[in-house]
Amino acid sequence: MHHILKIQDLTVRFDALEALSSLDIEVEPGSIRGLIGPNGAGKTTVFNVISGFIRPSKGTISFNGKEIANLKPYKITSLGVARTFQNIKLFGDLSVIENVMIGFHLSYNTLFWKPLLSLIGFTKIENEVYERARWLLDRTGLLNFIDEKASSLPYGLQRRLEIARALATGPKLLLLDESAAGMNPTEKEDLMKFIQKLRDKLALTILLIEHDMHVVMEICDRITVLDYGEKIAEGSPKEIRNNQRVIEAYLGETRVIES
Amino acid sequence: MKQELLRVDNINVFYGGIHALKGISFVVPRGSIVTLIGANGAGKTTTLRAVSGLISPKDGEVFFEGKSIVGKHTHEICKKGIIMVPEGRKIFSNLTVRENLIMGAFALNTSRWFEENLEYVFSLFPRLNERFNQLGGTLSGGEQQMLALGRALMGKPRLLMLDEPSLGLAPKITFMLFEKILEIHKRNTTILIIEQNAKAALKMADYGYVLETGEIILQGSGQELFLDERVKKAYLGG
Amino acid sequence: MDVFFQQLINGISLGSLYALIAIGYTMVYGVLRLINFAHGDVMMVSTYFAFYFITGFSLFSFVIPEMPWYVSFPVAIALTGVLGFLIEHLAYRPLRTAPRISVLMTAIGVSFLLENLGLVIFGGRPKGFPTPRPFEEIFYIKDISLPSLSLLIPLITLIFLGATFYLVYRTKSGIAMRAISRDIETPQLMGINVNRIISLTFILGSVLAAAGGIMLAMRYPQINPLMGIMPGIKAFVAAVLGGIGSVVGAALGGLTLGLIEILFVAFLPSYAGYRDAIAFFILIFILLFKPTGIIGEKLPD
Amino acid sequence: MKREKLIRNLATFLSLLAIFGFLKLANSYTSAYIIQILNITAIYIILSTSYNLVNGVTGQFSLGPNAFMAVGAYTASLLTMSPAEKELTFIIEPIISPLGKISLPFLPSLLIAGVVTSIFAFFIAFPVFRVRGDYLAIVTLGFGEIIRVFATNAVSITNGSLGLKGINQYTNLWWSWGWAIFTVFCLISLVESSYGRAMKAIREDETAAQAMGINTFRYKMLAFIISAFFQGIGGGLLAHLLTTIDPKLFSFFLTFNLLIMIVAGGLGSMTGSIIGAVIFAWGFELLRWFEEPHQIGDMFIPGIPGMRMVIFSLLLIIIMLFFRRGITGRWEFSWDWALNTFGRRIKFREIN
Amino acid sequence: RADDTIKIGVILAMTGGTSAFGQQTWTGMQIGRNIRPTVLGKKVELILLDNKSDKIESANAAQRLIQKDKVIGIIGDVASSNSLAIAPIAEDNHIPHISPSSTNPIVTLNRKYVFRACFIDPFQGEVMAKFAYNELKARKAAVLTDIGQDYSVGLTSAFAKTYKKLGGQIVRQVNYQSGDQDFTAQLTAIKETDPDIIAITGYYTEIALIARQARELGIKATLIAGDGAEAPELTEIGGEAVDGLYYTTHFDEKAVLTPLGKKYVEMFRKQNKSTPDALGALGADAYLIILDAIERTSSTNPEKIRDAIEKTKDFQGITGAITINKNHDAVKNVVIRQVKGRDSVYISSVNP
Ligand SMILES: Nc1ncnc2c1ncn2[C@@H]1O[C@H](COP(=O)(O)OP(=O)(O)OP(=O)(O)O)[C@@H](O)[C@H]1O
Ligand SMILES: Nc1ncnc2c1ncn2[C@@H]1O[C@H](COP(=O)(O)OP(=O)(O)OP(=O)(O)O)[C@@H](O)[C@H]1O
Ligand SMILES: [Mg+2]
Ligand SMILES: [Mg+2]
Repeated sequence: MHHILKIQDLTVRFDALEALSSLDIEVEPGSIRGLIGPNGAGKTTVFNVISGFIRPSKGTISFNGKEIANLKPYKITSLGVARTFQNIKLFGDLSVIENVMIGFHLSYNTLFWKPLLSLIGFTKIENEVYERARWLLDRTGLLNFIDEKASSLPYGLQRRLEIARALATGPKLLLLDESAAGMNPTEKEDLMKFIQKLRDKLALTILLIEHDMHVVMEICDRITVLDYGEKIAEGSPKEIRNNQRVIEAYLGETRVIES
Repeated sequence: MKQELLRVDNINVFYGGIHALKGISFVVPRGSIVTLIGANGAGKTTTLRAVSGLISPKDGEVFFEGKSIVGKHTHEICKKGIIMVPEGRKIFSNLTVRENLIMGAFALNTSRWFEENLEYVFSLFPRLNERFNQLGGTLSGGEQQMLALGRALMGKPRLLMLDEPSLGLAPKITFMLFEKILEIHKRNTTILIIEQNAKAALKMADYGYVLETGEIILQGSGQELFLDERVKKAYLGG
Repeated sequence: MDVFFQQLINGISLGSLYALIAIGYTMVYGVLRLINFAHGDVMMVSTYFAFYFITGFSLFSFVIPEMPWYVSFPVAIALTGVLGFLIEHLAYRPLRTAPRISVLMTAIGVSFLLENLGLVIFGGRPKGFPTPRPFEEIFYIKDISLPSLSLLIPLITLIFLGATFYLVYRTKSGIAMRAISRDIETPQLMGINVNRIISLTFILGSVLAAAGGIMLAMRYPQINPLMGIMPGIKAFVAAVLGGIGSVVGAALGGLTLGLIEILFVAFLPSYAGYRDAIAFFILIFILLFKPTGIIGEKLPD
Repeated sequence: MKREKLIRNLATFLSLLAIFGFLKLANSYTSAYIIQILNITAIYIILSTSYNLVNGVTGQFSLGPNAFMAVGAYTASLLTMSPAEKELTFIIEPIISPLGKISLPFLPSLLIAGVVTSIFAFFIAFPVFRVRGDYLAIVTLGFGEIIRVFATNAVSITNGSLGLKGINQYTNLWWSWGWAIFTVFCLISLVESSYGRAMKAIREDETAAQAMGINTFRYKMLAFIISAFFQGIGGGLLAHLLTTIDPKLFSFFLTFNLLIMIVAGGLGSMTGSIIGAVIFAWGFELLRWFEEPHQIGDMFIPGIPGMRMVIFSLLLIIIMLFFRRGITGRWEFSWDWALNTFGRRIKFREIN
Repeated sequence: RADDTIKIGVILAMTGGTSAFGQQTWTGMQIGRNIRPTVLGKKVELILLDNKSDKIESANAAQRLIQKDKVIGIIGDVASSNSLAIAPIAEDNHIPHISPSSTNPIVTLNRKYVFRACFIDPFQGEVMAKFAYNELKARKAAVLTDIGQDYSVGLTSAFAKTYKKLGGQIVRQVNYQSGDQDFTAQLTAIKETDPDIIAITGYYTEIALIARQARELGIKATLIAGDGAEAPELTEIGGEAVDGLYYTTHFDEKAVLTPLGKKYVEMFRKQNKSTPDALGALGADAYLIILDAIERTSSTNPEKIRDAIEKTKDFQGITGAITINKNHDAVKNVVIRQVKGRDSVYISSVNP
């Protein structure tokens, strides 16, 4: 079977600490994959390696059959991998719409002398970028904040803006690092619907890190569980929910609270 | 009625032209757990910032133990025993875990208490002990959140204000956290908590307030709110 | 061989001086992340304080008599501490929540102000600094000359380095200083009086500048209102070379810079005109391999 | 939509015409003193706006424009100076061979100066952009100093500290303002394009910018090179205004002056940079008042030499204390704004 | 009112890097004015503009003095680099311009309206070399040059040329930059060659420190310097280390002193309680040369004043009998003095 993302024998070391130990993950196109595990298990590190911000000590990552393990982050993004950050990284001083317009950078990258030569031509492009950014903001429910400074948005909306911005880069694979954090259950519900719609409409593959089991169990097709940099389980939500190792390491007696 | 520890009286807060809090009033009785819930952007964080003195309200009053604390410096308010765990961790990334914890106890002068409290924090979050000399900035998101909580506990709070403490914590830890919060509460610490996991928060809380676009639209005991249809629909996810 | 040792001693002496000034520089940087362009000028003012106390002066109708160096120097150092406090209070504190570049700009403003007030009040003509007798001694070992200051300066630098290191890494106030450098809001939530800590830092930074300034004035006994500019820049280079924000780094950077300058001129005397460029070449070269200086902390973002 | 654009273009055209008319008048009816300051103003505008591209828009704290200006000024001057003049000037060591014989007209010399400066910027960009933040500041400051020291020591190319003299005074209002308008036009188009947005993204958060698919090195480099080109031109224009240059002119104080213009004007805003440049050019002349003797009633106040700089330093501090983000903040002039602010009356009239 | 005052513009560095020299010159020039406050029955007004030690400001100031203040002549600056920026403007406007002490030959080169009140370096360097070789019998000389000062570069070049021609050997030539404070590396390198004399061609600010460090290192060679050494600060800073240093300069009280010179020394002593310095005396001379010219032509017409300045012959100025030669340099005696204790003693005079 074809895998859009194939991670093999991935190892990441920070000085003495082995954050990831020969990890294998394979993701099918068009699926939603959950990545869970206790704090410090190495989930964000997986994202950092896929998106090129950390170089692996060992191992390979292939995206759509292309090896990306040692490419620069911008290159990986241009191949169709977008991500959000656990500790939000917006362009704080810029407006909400500008944040998203920057996301469209890859698709509207004219030669730089062009705007110099013709103000008229480039205004046309600008209008198009602007309209598409508006459309995205509308979908993510941020239309009312279009001219606000990104840093002045409340926490939950900043997370949404990050997703909108990531979508603007036109990804095939979307990495969401705890995107639902800071949202209340109703808002999470909306987000889940939105993510599912993305997958269906845009044929996106989504890899998401999330600590809210309700969200994870609901929308993920498959779940991978990490602990201390190693994969301790992988399977359907149902399998994971009842996996004894996962309960021990991660879920604890959560189920008691949930019910 | 229980004696009130904190009383917020009709405060208005503006960010430039944005009217973020529109005359908010509420009370936190001594020895209670009070929660604020509301949608993104309702003004929960702003409320806590106003209490801790990080922003000054345009008008209105804040009383702690009957004395007005409006307009006081944040560090003075902190010394009175109001300690806040800020939204988004805000740990000192260039300091080690140890140094972060020392900072948490900055206002206290006894080293005996420091040792004692350190043990307590470690029992709560053993992970911090493992990472004792690692730089805060290189911790994982969840570890940072633990550190932020541990740091606040180091300061021996009388009113502990928590802004989304469960953010980014694994379910097992979250569960434990809530237990610990109850435990801290039993040790005679009053708690004001913002929590997106409204279910858990309302279950714990003696009293709750619901905020919407800068106004309190609903209040009641934790139980009452938990059962309220509107709250269920809007904040508990149907 | 003698020549080499002589040059080594020259280099260590100059390097320690750079180090002493750089420590103060890096300390202020460590707290406010502010490239304090006024540091060299504060140092300049301290030498004038010392000068006027040693030679005596009259202000309005008060006549201050000449004072021995062991009175003048501490008084001058203390006054410089006060100056540092005032500068911080008036020019930097109101900008606590402003962008970093704005504070940098006022630092440039303060630097210009001190220089130009100096030019108006003290005059642009240099003054000979009356080096006290005990510091003028010169020892000779064979053909190698050892001015007592060349020995004293490294010693004083070491003492100040130790004290500063202890303060910054071992005391609560020191940890608070480093905490403040990344985030000015959160430390307040821990009950830290941020303004107090910052004042303390500036006072200490200025005291270090004064100590460095007086050593400089005795070693090169010529003072003028613009004398702070070059040592200021050199201290900045030294601090960056070592890894800005790191106290030990600043000392190492200063020493390296001084040694390289001297050895370069020593081995290629006819290229001595390139001396200042060499300092920067080395700096750029080292930063190419260690982008955060010799022992610079890695900055997580 | 279309009509608005027409109005905007018309407004741009009319204001260009107005500037042209003003310069024409200034040229014939004002004194050489005013013309001198107007020339300086234009050169400062070129320098500050292009410096702002790197420091304000891309957020890279460079302290190296003095190096670029020096390269530009020396290149342009050595190209336009006549061989005879060069021979007379180089009295310590003769000028190296091909340079001594070349002599080109003004425009090609300027363009070559700009290109040479850009090439220089291209090469130093590699070490410069390996480091960040304040490290970058010191590295660029270092290149500025290296160039100055080189100019002092490389006597057979630059005539060392004796400097160059007898450079033709080609710079006049048309050249200086022509280039200033061209520079501002180019930079504004750039900043408002996707390129400008990418640069701003780098300023705000470099990591996030990379995650948006922005090749951060490439854009920093681009900003650096474009900025260097105009700074080279600015240096060349300055040399052909003053008719003499030497290494001291290009000390880091020159950089500080530009920094003051862009920060006090409002870092990141082209409007701010222009305002900063104008204030700086005229302000220093106005401040001379503080050094002149004054007769106020019976009191005679003798002039105190040096007071001007004291007042200037105080003003700088005060501006920064009261306008933390500079005079304009990040505000940018636009016709839309102008029309919204002043246009209401016009619209009203239209309806009537 | 305008008719009974004569306005002379002065451009000097009162702030910035060379402000020490500018301030010294201004002090002397004011004493010169107190000696002769009027000419042709009219009061002379000196309008001082600070140039921040900067070229751009020098040019602005020159335009302003000519256009706004309508001066009939300009004096300034010390630094040749700034004089070079003033000169073309004076030239274009046909206003006489005298630099008090810019010794760079290219300042007056090919200029009709530009003069200087001092001799140029080649003559002084020659005198230094001859004195060193013939009187001091020094055969091995080391030279320290301030590579950042055209004055020093020029003086070194002239000194070395003559010295070598006489048969002397330059055993080591090393450079430094004004503002440096540590010269131990250069001096240690010099010490190795064991020279008879060390020629230091820079300014007193560095000479004093160099002397101190040389003595600390145990260098016993005789020191010799140019007129840049002359200032009371030399002994104040240098202390015992400069004892015995020879330097060439413009005048001495013990040598035949002109009546103006006597008066100047007396007034200077009274006012400043210190020994007169060379820069101040040259400043006063520049002023008096213009006044002398005005008197001789009995006119305030700048053209006529220029012609008269050009014809200055044996004017009994402060620094001696001054004649302006065809290159517009002042031709006058060079005096050699030696530092003894806190003072300097007269050794000899050399006629041009
Ligand atoms: N620094 C700021 N500048 C301008 N507006 C701000 C700023 N901070 C908050 N706001 C505005 O104030 C309102 C309340 O924000 P606040 O952060 O208190 O919300 P919240 O209830 O904590 O939301 P969340 O659950 O997302 O954290 C929002 O509309 C927000 O846009
Ligand atoms: N740059 C670094 N230097 C040293 N250690 C690091 C670095 N980055 C991460 N680590 C460590 O690697 C481990 C894995 O971190 P990671 O951020 O991937 O965790 P995570 O699974 O995302 O956890 P969380 O759910 O809490 O966010 C942690 O223990 C962390 O302390
Ligand atoms: Mg994580
Ligand atoms: Mg919030």
